[in-house]
Amino acid sequence: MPFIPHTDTDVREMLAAIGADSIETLFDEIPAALRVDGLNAIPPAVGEMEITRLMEARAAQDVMGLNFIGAGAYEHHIPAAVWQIVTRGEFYSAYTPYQAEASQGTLQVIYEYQSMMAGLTGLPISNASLYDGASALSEAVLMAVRANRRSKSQRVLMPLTVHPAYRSVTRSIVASQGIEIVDVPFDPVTGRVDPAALEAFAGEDITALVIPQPNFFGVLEEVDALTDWAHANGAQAIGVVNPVSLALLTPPGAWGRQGVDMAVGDGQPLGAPLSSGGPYFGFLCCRKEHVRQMPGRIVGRTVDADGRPGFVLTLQAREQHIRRSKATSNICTNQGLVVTAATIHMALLGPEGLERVAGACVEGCGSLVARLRERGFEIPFTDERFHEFVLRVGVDGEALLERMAAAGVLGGHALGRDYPELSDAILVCVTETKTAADLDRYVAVLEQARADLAG
Amino acid sequence: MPFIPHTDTDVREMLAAIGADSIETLFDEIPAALRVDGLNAIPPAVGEMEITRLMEARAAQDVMGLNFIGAGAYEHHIPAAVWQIVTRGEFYSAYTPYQAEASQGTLQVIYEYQSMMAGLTGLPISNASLYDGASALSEAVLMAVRANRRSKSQRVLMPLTVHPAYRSVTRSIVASQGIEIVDVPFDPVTGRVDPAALEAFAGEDITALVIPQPNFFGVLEEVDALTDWAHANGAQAIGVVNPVSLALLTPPGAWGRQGVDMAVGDGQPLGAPLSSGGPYFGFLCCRKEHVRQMPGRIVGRTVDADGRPGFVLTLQAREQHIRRSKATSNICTNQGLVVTAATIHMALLGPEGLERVAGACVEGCGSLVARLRERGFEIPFTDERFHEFVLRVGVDGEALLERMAAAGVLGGHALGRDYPELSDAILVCVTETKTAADLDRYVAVLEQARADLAG
Amino acid sequence: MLIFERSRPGRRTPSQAPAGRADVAALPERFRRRRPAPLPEVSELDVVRHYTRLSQKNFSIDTHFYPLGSCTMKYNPRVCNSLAMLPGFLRRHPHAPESVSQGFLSCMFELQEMLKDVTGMQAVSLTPMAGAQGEFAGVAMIHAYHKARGDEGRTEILVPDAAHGTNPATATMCGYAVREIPTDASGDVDMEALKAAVGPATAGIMLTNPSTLGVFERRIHEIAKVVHDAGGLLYYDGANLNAILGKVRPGDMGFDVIHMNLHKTFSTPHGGGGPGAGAVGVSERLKPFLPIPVVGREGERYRWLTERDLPQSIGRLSAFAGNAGVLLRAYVYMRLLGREGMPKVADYSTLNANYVMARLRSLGYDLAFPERRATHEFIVTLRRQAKAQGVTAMDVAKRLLDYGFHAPTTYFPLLVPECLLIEPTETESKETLDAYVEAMAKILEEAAAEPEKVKGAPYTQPNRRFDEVRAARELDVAWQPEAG
Amino acid sequence: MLIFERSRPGRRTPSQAPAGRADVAALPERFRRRRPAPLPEVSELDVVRHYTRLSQKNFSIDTHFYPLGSCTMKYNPRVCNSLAMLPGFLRRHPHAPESVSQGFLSCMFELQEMLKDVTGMQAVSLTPMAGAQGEFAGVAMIHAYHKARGDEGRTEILVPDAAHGTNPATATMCGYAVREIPTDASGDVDMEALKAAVGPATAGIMLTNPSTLGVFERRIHEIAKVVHDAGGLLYYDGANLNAILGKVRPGDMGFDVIHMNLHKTFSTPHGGGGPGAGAVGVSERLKPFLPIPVVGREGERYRWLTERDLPQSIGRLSAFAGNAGVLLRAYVYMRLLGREGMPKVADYSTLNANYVMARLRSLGYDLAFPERRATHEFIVTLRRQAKAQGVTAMDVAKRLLDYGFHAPTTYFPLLVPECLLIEPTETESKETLDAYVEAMAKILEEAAAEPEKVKGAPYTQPNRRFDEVRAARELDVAWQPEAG
Repeated sequence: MPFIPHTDTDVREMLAAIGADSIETLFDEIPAALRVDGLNAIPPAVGEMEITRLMEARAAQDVMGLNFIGAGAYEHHIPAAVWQIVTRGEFYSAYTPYQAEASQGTLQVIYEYQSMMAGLTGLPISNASLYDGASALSEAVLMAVRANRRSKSQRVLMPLTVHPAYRSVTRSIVASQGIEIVDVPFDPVTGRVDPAALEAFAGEDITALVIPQPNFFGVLEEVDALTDWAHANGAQAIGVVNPVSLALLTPPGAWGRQGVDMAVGDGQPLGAPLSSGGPYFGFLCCRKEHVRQMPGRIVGRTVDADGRPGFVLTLQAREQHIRRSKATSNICTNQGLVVTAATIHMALLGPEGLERVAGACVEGCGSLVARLRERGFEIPFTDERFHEFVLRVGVDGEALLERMAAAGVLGGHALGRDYPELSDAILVCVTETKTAADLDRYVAVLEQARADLAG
Repeated sequence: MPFIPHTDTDVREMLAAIGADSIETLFDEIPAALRVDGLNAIPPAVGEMEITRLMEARAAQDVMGLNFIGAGAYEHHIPAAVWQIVTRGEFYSAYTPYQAEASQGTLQVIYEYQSMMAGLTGLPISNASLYDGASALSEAVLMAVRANRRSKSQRVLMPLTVHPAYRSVTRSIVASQGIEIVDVPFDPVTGRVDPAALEAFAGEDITALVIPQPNFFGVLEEVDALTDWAHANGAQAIGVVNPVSLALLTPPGAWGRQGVDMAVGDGQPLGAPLSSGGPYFGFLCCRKEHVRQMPGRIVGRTVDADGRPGFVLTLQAREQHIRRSKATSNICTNQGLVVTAATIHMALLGPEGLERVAGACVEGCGSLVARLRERGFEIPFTDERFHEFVLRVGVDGEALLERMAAAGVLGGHALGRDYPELSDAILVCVTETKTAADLDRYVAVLEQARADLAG
Repeated sequence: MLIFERSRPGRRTPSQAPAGRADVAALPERFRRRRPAPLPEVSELDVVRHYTRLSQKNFSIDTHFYPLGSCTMKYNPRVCNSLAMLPGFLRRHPHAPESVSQGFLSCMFELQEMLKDVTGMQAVSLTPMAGAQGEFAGVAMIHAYHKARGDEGRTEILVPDAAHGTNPATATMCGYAVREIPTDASGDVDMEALKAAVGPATAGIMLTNPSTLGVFERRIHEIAKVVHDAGGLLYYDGANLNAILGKVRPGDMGFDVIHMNLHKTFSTPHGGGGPGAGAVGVSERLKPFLPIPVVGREGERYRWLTERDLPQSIGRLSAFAGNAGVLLRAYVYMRLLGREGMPKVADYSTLNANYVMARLRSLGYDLAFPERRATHEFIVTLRRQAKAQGVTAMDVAKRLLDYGFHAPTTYFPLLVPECLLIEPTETESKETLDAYVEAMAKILEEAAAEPEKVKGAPYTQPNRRFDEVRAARELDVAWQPEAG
Repeated sequence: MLIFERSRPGRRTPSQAPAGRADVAALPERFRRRRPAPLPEVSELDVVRHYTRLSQKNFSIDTHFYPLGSCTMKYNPRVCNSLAMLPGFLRRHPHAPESVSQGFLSCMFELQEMLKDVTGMQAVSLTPMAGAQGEFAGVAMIHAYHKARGDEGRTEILVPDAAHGTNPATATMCGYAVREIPTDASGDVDMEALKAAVGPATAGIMLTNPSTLGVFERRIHEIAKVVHDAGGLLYYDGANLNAILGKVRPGDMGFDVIHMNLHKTFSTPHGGGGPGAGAVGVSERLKPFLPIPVVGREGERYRWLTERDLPQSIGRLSAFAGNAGVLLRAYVYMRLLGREGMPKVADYSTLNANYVMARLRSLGYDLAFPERRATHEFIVTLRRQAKAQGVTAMDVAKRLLDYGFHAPTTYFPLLVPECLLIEPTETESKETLDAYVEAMAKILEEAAAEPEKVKGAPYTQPNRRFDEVRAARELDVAWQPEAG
């Protein structure tokens, strides 16, 4: 009985206090017919030593090579201090800070997190985080529908340059609520939202426009124009951003003449390891007037009975505990621990550190593009990008990547499934973690793999 | 300037407060001729990301195979909780508890450690730890010389069944103090201290006898007889023990008619990883009457001004801060962090858990011996042992081990350097970490390696 | 003090960022931020010290007894953390080819199998990232099921009034109208009301069993029959699964779909509010609708099942595959407990709850359901004390902090006035429970003798009671550079 | 509460030990323990909670400013910990063949090279496990050197009276008589006394520079000449190396042998009292005597050098190769600082010390050496306050705890009455130093206005001042099962 402290004496004394003969008696309200016999698919208990050996063997199976995959999850250096502090029991094993007086650690961290995200996005309000970037986008769409009272259509324009999984999650989540998600194609030359296609919607009742920056192809969108277009057409503007890029790029709160209404994204690049896809966290920031439409937890600063400042969960009247079926969302957790990591990560890097990281990404990416062009590879779309690019490889993307993986290089993400017209292309990411030698190796392994496939 | 927080403004303001023009001015008392130009052998600074990549690559070079080496450092399961707690900043980055009121965490841990070691060894007094088992033996020898006032000879009997490195360290440390370390041979049949050889010293002025249990060959010595012999001959008895074995074996405090005077050993098996040989810790326990001869720190329980119990460093009058050249030893550190690990480790395992570990070692070792006997290998010495045994391999031990290592099995420790007569033998250790399949693999790799060498 | 207030212009942590400033001339000016982001400028020691000290201001399982009802605050084994953070797992990109992902995928597959077994369901998807997302997935599958059958007239979800607030919120998100079912005096669902409510509009019912009232719904079989007969499906909210783990299975009770809170029952950390994991299990008929991705096995090889394999899936709920690191922790925990350990969780969590209940009752505390067994939790009501001395459930909760115990859940479920929902969990020892009961005894005495003392609590925490109204009214949710 | 007091017979942590009881019938009864070892019987949660809460009772660098003179309590970079604990290093058996040890050995070799460079010595051995063992190694090498030359009449080691207590203790352990050399009024070694003391009996001198008085020994070159001329060698105690790192090198000052406290200068953790590491460096003539093992390089391959390679070695000081894990941490730290970072350590630790010294002086605190520069530390003396108000250095130290600062070193060096030896280190910010100065200002006011308050401190810690006499007299150094 791992983790159960009871001795036989304890059990005897406790049953006596209860006035029951056996533990089994305590289950006497459960109909006997329902009782389960045994669990056959669950293996017998193993000790910590055995499970450690097993998991180490499994983890060793998955040791990756040099990684150039991005596509929504980015490899960055994470300072050692981050997770050593995050996994302290006081953060790791605490619950949601319902008793504020006994949870000032968690609450202040979230307040600081909200402040940092507000600073990065240039918007005054941040919630305490959502599940991930994709679900944050879904919630932002729902929020836009609630917030844009003048729009009746519940039509949301979704460029195809938004991460395919984000689009797909948004559809799953808003599906039953009568919201229409309308694709907006991209310009095959620039890789940006096609301005003409967008202009076709001008004058229609549009609830919101989603604006990715950088977009899924790594390309920088003309966000000022897109934001102004949305507002000119009575639509809310929802920015989808990479938080590391914001150290260098215009914050969505400053796009166009008045900035976006909401900005969302995945916080993973801020201190969360790749970890097979999670846990990450979604951030959601907005203008002040939308705060009461915001889903999820929010921490506010206030004072206590002695007038000393401190932090509490606030605006809980929006939440499902109280509003039940009228809540802004059913969400009640945030990704607290990962947010703690992000807060510590941002504090460690500071504005200049984060800007250097972003800059190294831009430079490294440009550097690989240049190497590949030199070797005759075709890189479609504009060169105005952050740290990812689409690379035409002339052969099937998935097959090429399998070959490269066998040579110890994870060469990128195949685009064929989501963009059939790009099935001979891959999406390649370069972050600050890659050295010049890594880039050289990339080119060598890529050329060899392509030659093998061609030959 | 990693880890230096000063901004230019800070420096300006601080220099102004000091009344100095520049930081350089603050060094004006150092003769200019002595000033160094530059450090050429130290590489330029690297970032955390770069050093992480470098160290990971180096650590990956050293990934060991299945380990059957013991010889003083033993592979055991260490509960994950141990080092996650030990590396909490409050333990990790604290100093020696000189301000007791602000160091009750460290002090109570050490008190608990002392209590556990006293319990394991069956002796009432433990210090707060020494550097390692070998240096603990050296200190025990010095202590015996101080404590045994009736003996004038300063002759200490040291069986050749004591770990060779412990013997060698003891010689290094006591060399300049006129203490004579006298070898006692072992019986080539049993692998134990040769009773006849020992008896030859009967009646002489012997200051102390060192008694290993288990001895370096893994063999159990006749500790009751040896302890009684020492006392009968006016010598102090110093036990050298493996702490894990003590969960199962008679504690040195109960050897013979009156128990040993001191017991020492290496605490590594209690929660310290192999870690290339350190940091481990040495423990030193003794009878009450010897406490003022004890080197190293000791924590005592007392009360504070309000009568509340708490812990302080005590008996500091023995130490070098105060006694200077008359101190019991020059030692002023203990291995606090590793002791913290050991304390948590012992608390987690408890008496039954530690006994199960020791039992699994005994059983596993016997099991491998049986397998090897079946395959015709010669295992010299008595079968009364703990978890190590000497194996005759019929070829050069070092060469064989190199072969086995290449096949992913670290097959043991070659004995030829320390025992030329055993140059075709190796010392093999089996702990609870080895499964039946591991033992089978051992036999297979051993036989193949031997065949390769022979063929 | 905020980290921003420790900031000084120009302070840096040079080891943590690339050494030089990169050449970003390629980046056109029109995309560039004009002022640096207003992040704090601090040293590495500043950061370590600031957050280490902040952490010490938290209660947590690792430091305190935390009997928060409905939250299952049990010990989070440390090994689950270290194994989930092995480099092979931590560095695995979610899009890494399956050829270099077999270790991770095998764990996920086996976790699915174990969860199926322990819940009695036929298939499991691990992708929901929290209980509420699991609920969403469950109700969305019910929706998809009816739709696939062309059974379009079902517009209502029945929800007992004792349910978690997420249940009705979820039903709404899925486009359903919510119909509340009352609870009878003994804490079970009011069967007559249920029978009156079901009908052709019934898409399903959402039920927690044991319910949030801390009691087992005894007529669950009858409820299942009533709802199924009306063509509705049964949704099981797994919040209280800990109480019955390995003893009764939702699948055997007749549920069609269930979400599990792995961060409760399977002891992944709560992390100050997340991340959790809300895996869903389904009966045979809902299998085609499971959210993707799911891990499948073909021979010795594991692979992701996606829209190609499950074309009727309700779709994707996260950008990748859910909270993978949390799932790994749950996997390790389940393997450590093993098949024999599962029912022990229910046994001892139930024993602990009934013990504390018996002792509090004998101290004079009023129970919400004095005639019922406690499950893994139970409810105390302070209605009498609130009337007599003005000492509320909140006051008792705050005073407990002074005695070194986290408060139970307060004011939930909404049905019971001035309630404390107390869940001790199976990992707490009798000594801890006794100490807790002793504190409750003292507070009861204080409430009678010096009620103002209780009403003014806490006194020993970093802060006294907060002005929550001001927090909501004078909203301050982000530090302002100007104000700093 | 002690962990033993939480123990209950039969309580266990089943995940942590082998599942079954082994068959140990092969083990004869005469070797077997009769009663189980009196270790605590507790659950895993008990352990985690007990030690987590205990840890919170400590001051530490990660939580507090810790200006403990002579101890160099600077920030211990977290990355040094995680990289030293990489599985490849952690699991490496010390006797692993060199073929599977090249990663570790290359780090050790490079660490030796870096330490040579930064100290100006010709060879380094990393094996001593603490400063005191490094001292021992150093003096033992001096002993071996004279002996190897047949220069047997040298029986004395000179030690300035300001030296660390370990210096004379070490000299004694190595069989030498200790001869104390007085300090002059300005804090330097009294040259006349030194000249009078040296002679044919002089084996060497042990010196710390900067000295424990917080000042740089200005006539070090002359001292070296006097001792060398007399045939003695110079031993450098590296306790204060942080003050001059990369600015002046002991080798260039004329020292023959030096120990370094890697846990001070190179920021490996102090760990509540250890483990440390006390590497030794030597000049050319002492090379043959270095303690073994040392790491050597042959081409691209690293290997251990042992008695075969160094037959004149003073021998082995540890069973294996010293505190390897500590050495790895120091290696990482040195690489992070790099060649340009070394002198910055001296620059900013000196700046911080001089700043605090200037500010305390202006508050009215008396300096031990008001005419001297502070090095990385300096001495305040409370002699005046002790006489006037009865407020001692100990009182100020305890009162500082109430203000959230660890106390400086007290009553060391013994030469200065009522002294506080204050070492702020380079990793503390001006804001922290200012807050510390402010606390010192308040204490000075309190000492004048309400001295009893200062004498009664601390008030905010888990305990008030302890009865140390009772601790030594009624010795209680281990929990007794009977008493539990």
